[in-house]
Amino acid sequence: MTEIVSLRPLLAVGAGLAAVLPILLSGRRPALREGWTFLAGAVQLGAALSMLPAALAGAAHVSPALPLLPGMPLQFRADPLGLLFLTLSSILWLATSSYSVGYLRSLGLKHQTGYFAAFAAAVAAAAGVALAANLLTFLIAYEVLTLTTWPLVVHKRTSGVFGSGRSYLAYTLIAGQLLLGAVVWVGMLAPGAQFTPGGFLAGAASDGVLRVLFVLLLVGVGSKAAVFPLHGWLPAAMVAPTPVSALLHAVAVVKAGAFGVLRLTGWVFGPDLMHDLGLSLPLALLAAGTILMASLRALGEDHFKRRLAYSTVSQLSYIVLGGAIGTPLALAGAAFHIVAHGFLKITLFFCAGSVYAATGREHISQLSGLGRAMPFTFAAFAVGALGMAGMPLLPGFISKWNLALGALDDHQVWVVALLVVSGLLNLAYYLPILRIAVFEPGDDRRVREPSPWLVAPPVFAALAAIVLGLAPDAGARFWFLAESAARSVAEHAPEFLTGGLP
Amino acid sequence: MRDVLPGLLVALPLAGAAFLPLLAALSRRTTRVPALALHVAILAAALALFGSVAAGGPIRYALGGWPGPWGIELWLDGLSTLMAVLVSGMACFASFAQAFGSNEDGAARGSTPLREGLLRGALLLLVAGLLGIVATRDVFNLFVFLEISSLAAYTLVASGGGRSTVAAFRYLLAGTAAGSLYLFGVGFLYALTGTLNMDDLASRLPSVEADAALTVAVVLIAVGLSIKAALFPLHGWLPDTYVYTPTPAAGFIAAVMAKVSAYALLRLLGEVLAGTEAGAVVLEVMIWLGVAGVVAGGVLAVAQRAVTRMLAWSSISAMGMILIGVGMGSALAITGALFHMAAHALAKGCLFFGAGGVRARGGGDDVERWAGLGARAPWTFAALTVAALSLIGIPPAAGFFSKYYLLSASIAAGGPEGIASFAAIILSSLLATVYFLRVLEAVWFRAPAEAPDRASSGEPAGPVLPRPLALPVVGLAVLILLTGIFARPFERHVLPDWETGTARIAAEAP
Amino acid sequence: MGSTPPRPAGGERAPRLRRVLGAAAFPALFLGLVVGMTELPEFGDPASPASTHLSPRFIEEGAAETGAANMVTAVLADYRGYDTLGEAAVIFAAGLGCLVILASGGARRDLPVAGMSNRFGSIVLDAATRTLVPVVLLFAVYVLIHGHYSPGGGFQGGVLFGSGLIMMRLVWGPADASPRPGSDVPTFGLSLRGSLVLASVGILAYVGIGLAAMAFGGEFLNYGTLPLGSDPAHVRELATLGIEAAVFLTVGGTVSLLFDTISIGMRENGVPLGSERGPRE
Amino acid sequence: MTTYAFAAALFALGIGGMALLPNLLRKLLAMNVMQVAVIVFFVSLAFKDGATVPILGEGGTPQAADFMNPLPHTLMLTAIVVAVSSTGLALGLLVRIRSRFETLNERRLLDRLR
Repeated sequence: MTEIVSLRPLLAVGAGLAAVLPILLSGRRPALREGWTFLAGAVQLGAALSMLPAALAGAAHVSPALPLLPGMPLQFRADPLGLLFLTLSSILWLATSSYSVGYLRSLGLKHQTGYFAAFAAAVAAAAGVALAANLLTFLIAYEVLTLTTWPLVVHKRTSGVFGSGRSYLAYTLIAGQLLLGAVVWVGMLAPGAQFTPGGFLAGAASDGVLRVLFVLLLVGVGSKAAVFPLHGWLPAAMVAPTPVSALLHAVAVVKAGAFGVLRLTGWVFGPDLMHDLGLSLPLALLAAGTILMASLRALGEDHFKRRLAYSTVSQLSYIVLGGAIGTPLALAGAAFHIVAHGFLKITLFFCAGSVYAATGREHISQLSGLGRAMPFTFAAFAVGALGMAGMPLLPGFISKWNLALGALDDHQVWVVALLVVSGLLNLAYYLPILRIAVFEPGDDRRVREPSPWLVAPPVFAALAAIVLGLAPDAGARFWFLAESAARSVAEHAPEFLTGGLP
Repeated sequence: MRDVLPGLLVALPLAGAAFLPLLAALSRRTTRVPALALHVAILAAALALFGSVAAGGPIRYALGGWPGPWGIELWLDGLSTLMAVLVSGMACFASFAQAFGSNEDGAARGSTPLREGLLRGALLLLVAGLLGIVATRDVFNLFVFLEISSLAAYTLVASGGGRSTVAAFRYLLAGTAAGSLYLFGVGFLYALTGTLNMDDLASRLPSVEADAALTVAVVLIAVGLSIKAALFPLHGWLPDTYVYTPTPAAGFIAAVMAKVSAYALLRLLGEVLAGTEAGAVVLEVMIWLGVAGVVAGGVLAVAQRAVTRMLAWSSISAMGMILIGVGMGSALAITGALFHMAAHALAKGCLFFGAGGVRARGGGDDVERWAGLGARAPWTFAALTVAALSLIGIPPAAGFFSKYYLLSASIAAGGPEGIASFAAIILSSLLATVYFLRVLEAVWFRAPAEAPDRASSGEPAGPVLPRPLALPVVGLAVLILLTGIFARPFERHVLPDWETGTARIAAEAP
Repeated sequence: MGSTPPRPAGGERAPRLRRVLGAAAFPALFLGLVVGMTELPEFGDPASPASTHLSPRFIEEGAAETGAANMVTAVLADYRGYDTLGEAAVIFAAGLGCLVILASGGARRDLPVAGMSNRFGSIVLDAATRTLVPVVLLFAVYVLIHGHYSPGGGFQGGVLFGSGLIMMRLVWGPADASPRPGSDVPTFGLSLRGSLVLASVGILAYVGIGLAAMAFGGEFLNYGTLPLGSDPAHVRELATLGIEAAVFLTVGGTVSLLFDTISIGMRENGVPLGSERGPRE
Repeated sequence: MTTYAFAAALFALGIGGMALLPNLLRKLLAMNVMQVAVIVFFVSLAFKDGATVPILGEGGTPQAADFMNPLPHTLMLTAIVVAVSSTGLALGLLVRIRSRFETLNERRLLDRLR
């Protein structure tokens, strides 16, 4: 892959960071403060899109390296997978920001300045995770992400919220320390620890050491990806305001974890080495277990946002599953699922937040009649729910279809069955929401759609999801990026070229 | 420049230490400006020396014109000039903070120009002592300057009155015992080799055949310096001393005192005595004690409610980490140890200034007193947050990099001690997470606990941290971030000097 | 005292565990030291490394190189003059410390009057002191100057000088007290400020001589470069006398300072001069 | 050897006293004993059979064998001053402690500090 040294990756990462200070300083003028947020989001998106042509031509923008540690610089590289995550998070950041404006104002929440500042920093950190060229850079961005999201999680500042915040930090910081240990170790074994398609650890140490390393790294990234049994913080973190939940689930945190799993399997170890070490199947089974377990928990959950949270736990493990299988189509499907889940889940969270903003209701059993009172919101919700279940013509279908094909390439038929079962479970916990909202008679006739700030973002996200479902390569070329990322891994793992990439 | 700077480095602080009390006693005016000017001049000399050594190699300076081993030599290489920069830089901040006087309970109190001048003299003496330790190439001279720094430190500790005098007395007993143990060890070395010069010692020691005597000498020196460096379990003096020392001095003493002793340990055990069998054994024991100290310090820090006491225990943990690095002795480990000295000095100085300021608001320094302060003084507490995160080891703060180096060194070292130190360092980060985030949560997200008398009289007048403390806090936080990012001098200048200076330490290229 | 374990019942002494450990540890320390000492060169061995490595130069060349017949003075003030500067700084640090701890607290804007609350004066002491003090002070100067040729030097002289001052203070009381009624003895004594000035000026003079050597192109404290004559040994001898005088000032001032601050502390804090009340502990 | 052992015994006694004696003033005295032990040790290193004090007499070139080693004496002059200084400062501290807490007994002091 040809590399173009440029400052654009730095611009993409720095836009959010640079916005933090102006946001903090313009706390008394809300319009200006939010203007900074939108400006930074636009800059980040612009930087991401400006690097797209190079990626289409098979090249990558690389930032100058800042030497931090011997052989381990701080460096950003816009390879296809990173660009995919970056573009996604900048689009969704803009959507979430406009939603945040409406949400915070309609609920009159306090500490809005700190909120927007932390939000910008968190997105910048997510961009850093996306573009990290090596493990050290990844680790740095990953830790910054943890810390900048903590204020968002405890935004309501009640004693129960502090408990959730501590639980969040306990999971993510402990995992971060294990990740630190693992990164140091990898850095000793393979100087530079630069992400390489197909992995760079083969032959670097004995099998036992590599397995230990894999477990450490997996715990490090898996806790943010909410892989069972490290998912406990995610439902607890639902105490945060809804836009924060959207950030956690769709834009940054959980996505960064899942993204990290893909980097780990495809770019650090590589499918070959994972198979040789016998790590693929256990990881796939772990993902499968997470999918089923979380789906069952979602069935029994009446709290609206917590049900969505369990849905995320389940959906994110598709990505882990794709990484574990490691065939090109599976990887492409997994990478695309980052995008698909991003758009769909943010739609769902926006809807849940709108319901809360309009009615103050947080439980599914209280939703009766709201479907008619809030038609746009629930139309968007229906798109999101069906897309999650893998309905054709929506993006969730594309990722799952490729995942299934990739699994068949590796002769793992059980994955197909798992996908079917999980799709049914998805329907089983999403459709009742729609049924209650649309068909059960409502008891409150005063309920109306909330302000346009709260309606437009979910509708936009749902429309975008539909477009992506019909033409996955439209606009930001998400499918192309996912596919070329997968191909780059496959090119280094020839014996897995059993399945045909188009 | 090269032939003037070393002399100035040791002469300036001594002259200043005598000049400031004189000025204060005669003029009865504040000595703030001359003191700060002196400290800045010393820092400038240290920086110039660092640059000069980096450009032109180590400097040997024969005091009085008598070359070693007959006279006393100064030896300035990357390592010692780095320590000199650290000491004199922290002293600038402490000198600035000295405009803030506080009594034994930490409550702010006006200080008379006279007393202020005396305390400024004591700080300069402390700096003189520490710089002397850092620069000297003579084992007896090291003892003399160790005692200068100790006596000045006792003075500064005891200047709080009340409880701080008891803490100072206990520190004095421990420090004098440490000095005497060290001196006894030097006596053994002198009896065996007839010399006091470090280079001469290193070259004459291999021909010494008295193993038992040599072992006794090495152990005496190691134990003596380890007491000063607060190596677990010889740390008993540290918590009370750090807690009861008045704030400006605490920020300095907690930042650099123990580290200079760790530097002396590194110099003597890692370089001069490295060829001896006993030295190797002592260094290995030091790794294990360091591991124990890292864990014990962290656990006890978690158990504290008072913030300054928590910081003190955290220092014991940090000293454990530094001594692990000293004990391992590989290039990576020494880089890590040095880096941690710098990172920890900056962060601990910053935190002690901040904690002292909060304590001065009255009501003790329980974590509860920190509640809601972040909203009232966002910049200062953002700076303190940076310091805390650095100690936890969150990138890109400086503390992350020192942990990175030390972890790398543990892996490279391998064996049981490598594994133990690897685990201990990770564990210490987790414990630091627990005890620092408790404070940060209070600072940023908890509502202040309103004292009844305060609620009626409204908010207390004045800033949360007085200006003499707030500026150092912010300045140090900036340095913490910069140190993390511009860490290359550690590798580029310090290590090559160390390696060429001592062919004894096997280089382990990463 | 968060880290202090709870006190066992009735203990005025150290806890039992510490006593037992201590009782075992210190004989062990003694034995360890002795085992190491068996391997040291024999006591008085003229062939020991200590006697053969560095000291021959000090003994054989010292007088020629530094101009001091007293080899201890040669080493102290010249070869290892930097140590001696440190030594002066140590004692200055102690004086400064006592000033800070005992005589500059509170809202005091100036140094307190030196001296104890009570004087030990009597007609006999008064007469003896009047005779002795001038002799002591003069002898102090003699010891200082003669340090080149006989046991003595700045420290010894300084301590003697300080003792003379202390003797006056003991007998005649505070510096501001009026002369004894009916006596023509003038109250003499250095004020606290005077002592501090002496001590500081001593250090400054010492560092100043060192810096002057640098100004003339030598290393710090390299007296040989000073433009005091053509014979280097003689120049060094003169400079050595200068730094001995500086040490004399510092030590004399600090000794008096230590005595005065401690007596002020006892006077102001009401600490009795005798032992602590109550039975033996 | 006897003088060496004497120094070792003094040293152990001094450190033991510092750790075990209950009264701070006695601890201080024990500390002095410890410091003196080191001085005894160094000065005994300077001794040389058949040599005299290291002060040059009239005439003649000095021979190393004729004079004691001046270096340890010099060092110990410094060590003595260090001992004096730390004792002086410690006494100052004790005056303050005594006036504030009205005891120098370590256990009682710790009780009062709690």
